[in-house]
Amino acid sequence: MAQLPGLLKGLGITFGTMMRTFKNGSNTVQYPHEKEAPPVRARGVIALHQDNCTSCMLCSRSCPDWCIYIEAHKELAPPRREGGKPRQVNLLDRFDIDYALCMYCGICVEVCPFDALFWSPEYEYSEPNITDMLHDKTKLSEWMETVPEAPALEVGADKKKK
Amino acid sequence: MNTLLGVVIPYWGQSLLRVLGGLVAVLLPAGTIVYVFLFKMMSFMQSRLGPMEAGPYGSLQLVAEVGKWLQKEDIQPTNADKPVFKMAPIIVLMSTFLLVVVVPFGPDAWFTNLETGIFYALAVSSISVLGILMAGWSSANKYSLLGGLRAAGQLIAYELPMVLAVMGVVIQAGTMNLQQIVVAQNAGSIFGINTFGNPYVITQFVGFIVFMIAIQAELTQAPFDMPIAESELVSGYMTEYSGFRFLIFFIGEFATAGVFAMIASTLFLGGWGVPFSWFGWTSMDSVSNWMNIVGPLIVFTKMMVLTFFIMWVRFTYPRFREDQLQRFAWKVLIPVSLVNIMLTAVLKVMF
Amino acid sequence: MTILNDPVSAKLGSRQQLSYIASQAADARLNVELETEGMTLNIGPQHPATHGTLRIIARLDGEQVVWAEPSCGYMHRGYEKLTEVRTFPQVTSLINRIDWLGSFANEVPFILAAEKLMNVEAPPRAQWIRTILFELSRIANVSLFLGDLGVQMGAITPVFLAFRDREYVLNLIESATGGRFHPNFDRIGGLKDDLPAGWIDETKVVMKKLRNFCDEIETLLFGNEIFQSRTRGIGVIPRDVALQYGLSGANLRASGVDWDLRRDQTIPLAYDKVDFKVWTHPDGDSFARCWVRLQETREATKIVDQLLDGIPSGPVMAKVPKIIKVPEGEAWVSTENPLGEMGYYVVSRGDLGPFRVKIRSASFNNISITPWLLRGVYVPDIITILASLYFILGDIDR
Amino acid sequence: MFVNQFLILAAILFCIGVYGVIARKNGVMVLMAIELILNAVNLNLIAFSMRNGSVDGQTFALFVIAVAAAEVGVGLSLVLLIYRNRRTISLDDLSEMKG
Amino acid sequence: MLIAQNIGFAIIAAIMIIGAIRVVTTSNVVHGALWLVVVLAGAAAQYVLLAAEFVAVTQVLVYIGAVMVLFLFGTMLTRSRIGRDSGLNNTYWKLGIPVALALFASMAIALVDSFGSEKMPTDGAIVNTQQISDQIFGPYLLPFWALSFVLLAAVIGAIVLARKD
Repeated sequence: MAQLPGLLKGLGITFGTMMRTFKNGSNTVQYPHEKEAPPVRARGVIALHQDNCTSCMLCSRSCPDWCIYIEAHKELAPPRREGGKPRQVNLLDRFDIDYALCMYCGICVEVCPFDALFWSPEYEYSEPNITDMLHDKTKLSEWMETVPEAPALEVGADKKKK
Repeated sequence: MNTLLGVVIPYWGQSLLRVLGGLVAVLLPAGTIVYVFLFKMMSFMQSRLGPMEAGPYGSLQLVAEVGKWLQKEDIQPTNADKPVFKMAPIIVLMSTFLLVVVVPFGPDAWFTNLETGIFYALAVSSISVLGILMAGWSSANKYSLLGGLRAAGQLIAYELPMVLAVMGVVIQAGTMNLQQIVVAQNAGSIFGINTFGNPYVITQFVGFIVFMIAIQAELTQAPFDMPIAESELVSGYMTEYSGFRFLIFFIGEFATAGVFAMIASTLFLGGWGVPFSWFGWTSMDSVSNWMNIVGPLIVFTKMMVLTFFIMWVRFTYPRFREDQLQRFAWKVLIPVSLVNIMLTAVLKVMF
Repeated sequence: MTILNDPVSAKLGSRQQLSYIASQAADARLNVELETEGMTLNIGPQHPATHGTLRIIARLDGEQVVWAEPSCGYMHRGYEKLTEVRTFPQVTSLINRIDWLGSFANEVPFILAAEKLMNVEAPPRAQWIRTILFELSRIANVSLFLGDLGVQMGAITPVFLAFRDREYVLNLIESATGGRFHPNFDRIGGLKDDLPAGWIDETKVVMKKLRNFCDEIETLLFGNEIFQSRTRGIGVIPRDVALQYGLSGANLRASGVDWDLRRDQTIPLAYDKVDFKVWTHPDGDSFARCWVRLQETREATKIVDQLLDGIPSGPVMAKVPKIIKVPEGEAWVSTENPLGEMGYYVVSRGDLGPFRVKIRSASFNNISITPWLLRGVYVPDIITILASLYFILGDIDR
Repeated sequence: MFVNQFLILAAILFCIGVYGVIARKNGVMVLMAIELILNAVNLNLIAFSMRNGSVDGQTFALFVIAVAAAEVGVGLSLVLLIYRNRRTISLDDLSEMKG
Repeated sequence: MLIAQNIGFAIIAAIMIIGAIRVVTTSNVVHGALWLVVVLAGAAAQYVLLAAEFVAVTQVLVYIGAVMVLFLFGTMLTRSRIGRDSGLNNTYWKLGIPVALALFASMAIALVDSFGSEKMPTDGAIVNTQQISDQIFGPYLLPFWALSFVLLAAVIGAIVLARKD
């Protein structure tokens, strides 16, 4: 084998790959028909858990390219306990993420102090029109269904988190 | 070719058959090569599947591609020399059509049976150089001009080893007529063993290798694809072409590959014939009529085998540099084929 | 003197004027020595050989280059300026995009510089994982180079093999960090998260595949006589020239300079815990550069394997305040990135973000040698030399 | 087919070639006109070969083709040399007898 | 069949004459070369009409495949521009017309006078390639050798002339 000229060995490599593809199938998937599952941590789309959001604007401010738009107003809500004072809550009017601008850095998810934002590995939401890439709060809430459980950690990891 | 399978065909019918046959003989190999090798084999060698959507296993992809190219705008650069620019692809494709004319497909299935068949083939194959030079010059693009000049230098340089490689076959067969070369191979014998006839790939192995290398270069396939090197010259002389004219270049490239492979199979692998001893034939006249139907299939099969090697090499190797290519032609291929001719001539005289 | 009084050159700015004068001088030399008319060929800004928008102005005589100059800046995104209006966590997400193929490796020196300013050190487990991801991004980067090398020379298959096996590495990076290309995983004081379960075993399998890929590429490309004839003796950079032009990384080591920041400096990464060989090659030609990179990819898989075996347990994040304010000061940290030495000079005024960041990226310095290197070569060799120098456009035009 | 139809065609080509040699200044164009003349001669040779039923005409035509190829090779290299030295291939500018 | 041949001759001859005139009148060198290709191809076709198959193929191989490619190569190397090129003609180019016409008139008179309406033999022996080779390697061996030396000298001369040093 070592004496063979490199030209012939190279031909062997391509032929071998061809035979392997014949036998074991290709390394690619035929996308619309079969799909590869992205890893659990994959940053596909940001899901919004509306109830947790206090419209504190931290995410909006920490976004490196300012693609999160939040508008809210204050309202009095019935007290939690019987006879308590009515609570003042922030009600979200608008929570938009412009995915045409988003660069999927994940800083917003990380800074959110109330666990209102989550990553979902969903990736099939491209639109022919760039203005449709602006997801409003109902659409962002719909993504919540696709948010997976956080994966178990590798051996030796520090268990306590946050 | 007045009668085909016992049916008398009038002159106009013969002409029509010839034109249709020529179209089939050029376009069918081109389409098959593109689908089987360019789409599928290349993909498998790169561990992917290639086109799968259009038709079963992507078999109609070719139709889609042709449709796409036909729809595209036919862009002509402002500074281009328009008539020359338009003529160039046609001349390249014309060379292919002129080339297929001499390939025999069966005892009676041929377009013309020229006495100087292989000489004619070598002559018309050089016409495509003109088309390429025209394309390179008229595009008003430096990359195109460089590509055209490279192509011309390369094609001229590799025509010589090709001619010299063919010479060995011509000496051994004693004729330039392709039909007779086929008969000589299938009716012949090697050292008295006539089970396999005498395909010249065995006795002219050096010539066969030189011829295959030379047609690889004539077709500007890797590792000799400097004229259209996409990473250097951005497809060279084809840079400015789009739409239908690019399609013609594209068809020309693969059709020429097929036709050259047919010629190579005729010269070295016995062409349309099977060894005559299998069926007890002795000469051209005793060949059965059904070879006219089976013959084209045999040529086609041999053509596919040879194009497989051409494409396999194309998908595997990186390309030479221009001066290395010239050095390879002049210092390796031409001396080797000259020695081959000398040996063949000496052996021919001895035996 | 006629050149300096040329009316055309007078209208141009000083920098263009210089290159105009140089090109005129080249013309004059060309006409005197070779007695033929030259031709200016612009390779790029849109050209497959420059993998991005780099423009190489080459004056040719026939197919021989008489004078060549890279003209960069077509993709300049102003990262140094952008960092001045971002906070430290935001900066990491930006500098991912400098060398987009080995993006995790971009974050490390910046974070290390910030940590140096803050006097924080990441816990050992974080350092090990950082090193593993660093080497993984090196593999992801260089394996693409190995495939792309073939494409630049006309072989179309290696690049698909490279993409096939690089995919495994990218999947690993994605499953650990969440981002395939732009991990944004490094934080001041450690890492964003720990590795997911099963990652180590998976990585070991992938490293085996990658070594197999290296063998394949070695047979398919490096053993190929055509490839060798295209690269051996082409674009030779002698040792002293390489040092003078400030080359770094594999380009420098291929010229015989045994210099690797992974080994030669003490930074809080786990390189001192593993045993690896720094590959050098005495030739300094294109083949040497490619060969050194191939060996480095192999070596990187071995480094990853060793690190995976000895990964310590513990937290991945040191104790740092939630809102990071980096104290006043200046720090310079550079690491051995896939492309060469990449360093950040961070100046902080005690704000949320840096006051000034100077980025020393490897490619920008590496292509500075092209005018010297390309003189006298043939047009096809420009391509092989550029491919073997290996630059990423984002790394040149930051 | 008359014999004359070929001969007169050859004569027309010959005369066009002569006109080209006289009228053209560009060296390459003059070479092309000479090619026209040579082809006219070849056509005559072949026509006579057929008329006389002998092979000699064709043999000579082959010789002429070979010589023409040699002539073009030398002629074009001359033109290239002149172009390289003088930046022009106009034959009128070459009247001076020193290099 | 003879009618077909005559029609073929007429068409090809017309194309050849137009092509030849364009060669000497066009204002672009590359166009001139391409028109010359048309004339040469027409000549090859005429050879086929005259039953000289081998010469026709040689014409295509040598002239179109080699000589014209050389011409185009040379003109492209001397950077001929796309578009009209001034200064291709001499100042006294008009002188060529009467000269050519006079030459043609004298030749035509001589030809008509000597051959009149003589016809080509229709049953003449078809010359095959073997006969040509027998001629070349038989009685014409010495000219063939001389020609080989001419070609060799031309090759060496061309190389000597084109070399830079």
